[in-house]
Amino acid sequence: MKKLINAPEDVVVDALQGIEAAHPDLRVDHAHKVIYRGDSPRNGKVGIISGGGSGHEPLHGGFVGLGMLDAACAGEVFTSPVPDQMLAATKLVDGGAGVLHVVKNYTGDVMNFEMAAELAAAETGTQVVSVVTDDDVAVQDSTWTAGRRGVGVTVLLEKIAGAAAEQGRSLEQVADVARTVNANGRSMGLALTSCTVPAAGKPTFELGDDEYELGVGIHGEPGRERRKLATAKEYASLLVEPIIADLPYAKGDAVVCFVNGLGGTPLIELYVLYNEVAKILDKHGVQVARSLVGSYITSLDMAGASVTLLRVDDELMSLWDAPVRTPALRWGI
Amino acid sequence: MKKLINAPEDVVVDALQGIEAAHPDLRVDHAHKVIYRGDSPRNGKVGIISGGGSGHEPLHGGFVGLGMLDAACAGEVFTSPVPDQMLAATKLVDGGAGVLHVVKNYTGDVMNFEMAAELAAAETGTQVVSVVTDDDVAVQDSTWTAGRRGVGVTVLLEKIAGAAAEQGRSLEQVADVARTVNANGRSMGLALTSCTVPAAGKPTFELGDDEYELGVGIHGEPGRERRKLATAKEYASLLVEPIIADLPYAKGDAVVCFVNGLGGTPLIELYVLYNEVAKILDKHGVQVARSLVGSYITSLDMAGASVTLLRVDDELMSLWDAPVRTPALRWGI
Amino acid sequence: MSDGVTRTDLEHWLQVFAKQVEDNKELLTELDAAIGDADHGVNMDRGLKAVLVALEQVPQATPAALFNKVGLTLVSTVGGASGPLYGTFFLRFGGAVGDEEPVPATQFAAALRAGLDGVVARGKAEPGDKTMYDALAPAIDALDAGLAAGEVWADALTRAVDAASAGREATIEMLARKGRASYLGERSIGHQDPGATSAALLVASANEALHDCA
Amino acid sequence: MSDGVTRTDLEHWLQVFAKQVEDNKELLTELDAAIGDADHGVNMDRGLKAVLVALEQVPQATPAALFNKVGLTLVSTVGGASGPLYGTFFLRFGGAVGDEEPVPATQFAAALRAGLDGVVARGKAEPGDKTMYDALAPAIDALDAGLAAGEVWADALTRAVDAASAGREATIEMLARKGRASYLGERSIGHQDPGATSAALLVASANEALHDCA
Ligand SMILES: Nc1ncnc2c1ncn2[C@@H]1O[C@H](COP(=O)(O)OP(=O)(O)O)[C@@H](O)[C@H]1O
Ligand SMILES: Nc1ncnc2c1ncn2[C@@H]1O[C@H](COP(=O)(O)OP(=O)(O)O)[C@@H](O)[C@H]1O
Ligand SMILES: [Mg+2]
Ligand SMILES: [Mg+2]
Ligand SMILES: [Mg+2]
Ligand SMILES: [Mg+2]
Repeated sequence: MKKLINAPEDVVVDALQGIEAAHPDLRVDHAHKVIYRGDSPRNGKVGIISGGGSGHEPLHGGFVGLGMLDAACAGEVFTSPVPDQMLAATKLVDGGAGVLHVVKNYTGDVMNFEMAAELAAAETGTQVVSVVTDDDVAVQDSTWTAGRRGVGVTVLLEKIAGAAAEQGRSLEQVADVARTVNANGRSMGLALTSCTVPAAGKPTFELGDDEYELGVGIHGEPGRERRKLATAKEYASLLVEPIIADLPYAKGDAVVCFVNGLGGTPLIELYVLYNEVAKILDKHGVQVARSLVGSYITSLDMAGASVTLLRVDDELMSLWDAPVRTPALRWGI
Repeated sequence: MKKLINAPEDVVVDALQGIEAAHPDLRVDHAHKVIYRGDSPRNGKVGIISGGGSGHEPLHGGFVGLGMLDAACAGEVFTSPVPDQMLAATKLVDGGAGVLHVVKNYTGDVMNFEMAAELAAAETGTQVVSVVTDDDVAVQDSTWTAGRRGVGVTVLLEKIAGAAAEQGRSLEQVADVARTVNANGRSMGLALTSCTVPAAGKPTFELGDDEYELGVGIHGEPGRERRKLATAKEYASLLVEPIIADLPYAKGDAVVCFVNGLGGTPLIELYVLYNEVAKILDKHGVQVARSLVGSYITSLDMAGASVTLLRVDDELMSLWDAPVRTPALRWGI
Repeated sequence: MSDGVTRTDLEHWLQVFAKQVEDNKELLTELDAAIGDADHGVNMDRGLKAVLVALEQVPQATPAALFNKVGLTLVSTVGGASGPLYGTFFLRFGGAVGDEEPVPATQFAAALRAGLDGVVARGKAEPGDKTMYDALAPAIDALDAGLAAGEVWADALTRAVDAASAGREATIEMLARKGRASYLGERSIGHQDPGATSAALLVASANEALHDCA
Repeated sequence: MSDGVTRTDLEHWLQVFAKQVEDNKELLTELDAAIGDADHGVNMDRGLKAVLVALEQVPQATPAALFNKVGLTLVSTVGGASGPLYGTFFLRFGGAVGDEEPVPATQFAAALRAGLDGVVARGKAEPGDKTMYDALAPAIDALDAGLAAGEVWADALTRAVDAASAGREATIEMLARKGRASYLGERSIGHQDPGATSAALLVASANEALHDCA
């Protein structure tokens, strides 16, 4: 296993120290593995926290800062954080206006955040609302199963809800914005290679030299199907068409188009893919209002990419454009 | 070869289209493969262009924008662009105050930029000054050889010189700032895996499962030596100590500390490495004034990282902090 | 043969479970790699190592307090899906096991049932969803049935182990409808569920540690 | 046997060179992978393909104009180190070859020498630096020596080919002091220089195309 780490069991602890050292605006509660804004809590502002397994950086810690998250809880690699962490984060950012929990839809995350919310209600009486993201169209949507995974939309939601909270909106309003984002966003990804979980020491799944996995999850969960390698044009089509058909996105819709690298794929390839994605959207008459190209929600060293579309109106767009100052997303300030 | 591309020969063309589609502030001269600011030329402002082989994204195209580069020339993958490209870029950004060429020290880049400057002088009379970056301490410095490679410092130089130009300084002043940055910056990198050049279709070099290459170049040029895999702590030491000894950086020096991923290494590992780098600097009494952690000068899909230190005074630091708005670096605006 | 499960026995059960999880860490992780995210072994091992440490901190605890501590420790250290589920299992087990020791066989069985109900309350699993439930539930059913039929404790426990193993094996052919494996749909068929595998270890370690207790 | 190199011969030379580079594209790239950045074959092939296209655009050009076009084309399409170097080689060659055809043998040789001087002016290579110079220079020396000694053109050309090959082989043991391979220091020893290899092809293709020309 080739990684710039000390020991598998220290990866998260070491990375948190690195984040703290690199970003003076942020603080880290090492006991609880919580990254939070140095100016927390902000009086009267709705706090927004998120969290999940590590290995998806910059998600979530890299999105802590003005106009986005107030705190992020880092679980072990690919393992949901535990309720104590979310409870600690909730307390740290509680400015009296309530706290929004942004939860990606995985059984573990949902249950751990749920327990944290129960604890927060019991211990401090903090008002907590949870919004769950479940945007991955690779997974069949069904109330009989765990439902769709939360992936790329999470990034966009954290930005947009963060802007709403920064404007001083109420917890219910911020949660509404967050739900609107989730309802209007869809994603799908593919993997050219597996990732390697440090503690496992070897690739999570085997993939032939001439194969890729379509519809992969950000934890290396197998996807819809395994196929023979193709071109960026074909990859784009296999990702975008199901997304468009799912919501569905219609001619004239304005979207944020987010082409995301999974950790081991360099930017030049993301631009090649973005180009193909943009052509398909153009063909459908879907208008790209804003774009984001880069590795923002990753799966360790996995090579591959995902596409996320978010339908936006003027309101969402102005929240998207609002100032943000975090390690991974920054503009307007 | 697993890449999100259409065909090896189309990578650069396709990526340029993607960049153009994703970034409305930028324009692309496709015939010359030049990315430039939509508001070029800026009257009375010194133009700054750079360029080099593709495969190092976001360098250089991702650094085009307010407060940084005016234009970037994209060569074929790992191959210096040709003089026609730099000539075209020079003309596009010439606002009457002269044009700075930022050149990484590789024989091909130096010669092609040299020919471009000759052509610019002959054809348009534009005043061109070239500044060459040569910060890679992995290479022995000698006037008998091609000299040191230009690597990480190039990113910092483009930011800082870009700020100086944005302030309206003269060509000589901007070039002076650029030379100061190069003189005060040093870098070194290591590769855990080779990169794969699309046209070659297979890894540039072979590396055992238990080996890494210390002192590697950003084109997969072999480094100082091949060693057995170690820990992030040891990697940090093997990168930072030679850098510190080389300038040398002294107790009390303030630096920009830049930990850079080579394309296939995810952010979590860069933070682990940053943490170890910061500890070593602390031990030496070198003070981190600013930090930058991410993949900014890459080598296609190579796994690995480089460390760059730049000694800064108040002047350089305020130029570093000045507003910048490019696809890959943005703050203050 | 004694007349109930003592505190020492209960601790022994947890120690054996911790050991079995440690020994099967790779297996659990590999099963999870196939239909999940390759962390179940690591998760459980981390949690049970923390439980062993926690046990030393509460030398005087009653059975109820002991399992409350175990549950909280698992909730606080495992994470993922299995953390809240096993955590809730032991919290509810502790709530039902009482403060007295030794714990009579029937009360021990009732505590297991309470734990299982907790798992269902937390995770909403139904029979055949291909989860830890599918190993735990048949085992507890078997134990209850055995005790109800007047079998001796050791025999009833052995039945429970067999039922857990059979339940674990049965997950192979199931189509996952809960947890991460559910994303796979049809492709989850043919793989043994990691949580059912660790749950079978929990039952097997009860048998190993408590066989001669009650 | 004719009395000089015609325009058709000159074009033929470039065509043969383009063909040889195409045939050796992988070899050149592999040599460059070992001590450089794995693009020399691709670079040269791209450039020479462009040259073939360019040739068709200047059907009436004099030898001087022809090679000026070739040089500019290489400068504009190859990039890297070899682009300016081969480009300058042909630009200078064109500057010395004159407007008349057929080109007499001695003038052809003088043009090669001018090209070589251009390579040195541009790249500052010295003998033994492990570059294209180390194949080109011995070849041109040999050609000059042969012609000076009164050898027939074909024999002098054959000598040049042998000298280029020997020069190319000699680069194996050299320590690189120019170009990308210089970063390797001692570790560059033992590897054949890609640029010297393509330069030997240039000489070999001259022999193949022009053997019976002058
Ligand atoms: N809703 C649920 N109810 C009961 N058990 C579940 C549920 N979801 C998942 N599980 C169990 O959890 C196991 C996976 O645990 P683990 O790998 O530790 O968590 P994660 O899936 O979060 O990585 C599955 O094999 C399954 O037995
Ligand atoms: N300064 C120089 N003078 C002469 N030849 C050189 C010089 N530098 C490099 N070369 C030649 O160029 C070759 C490499 O060309 P190429 O791979 O196309 O360019 P790059 O090194 O820019 O990738 C080397 O093998 C060497 O023969
Ligand atoms: Mg997990
Ligand atoms: Mg090159
Ligand atoms: Mg798991
Ligand atoms: Mg090369």
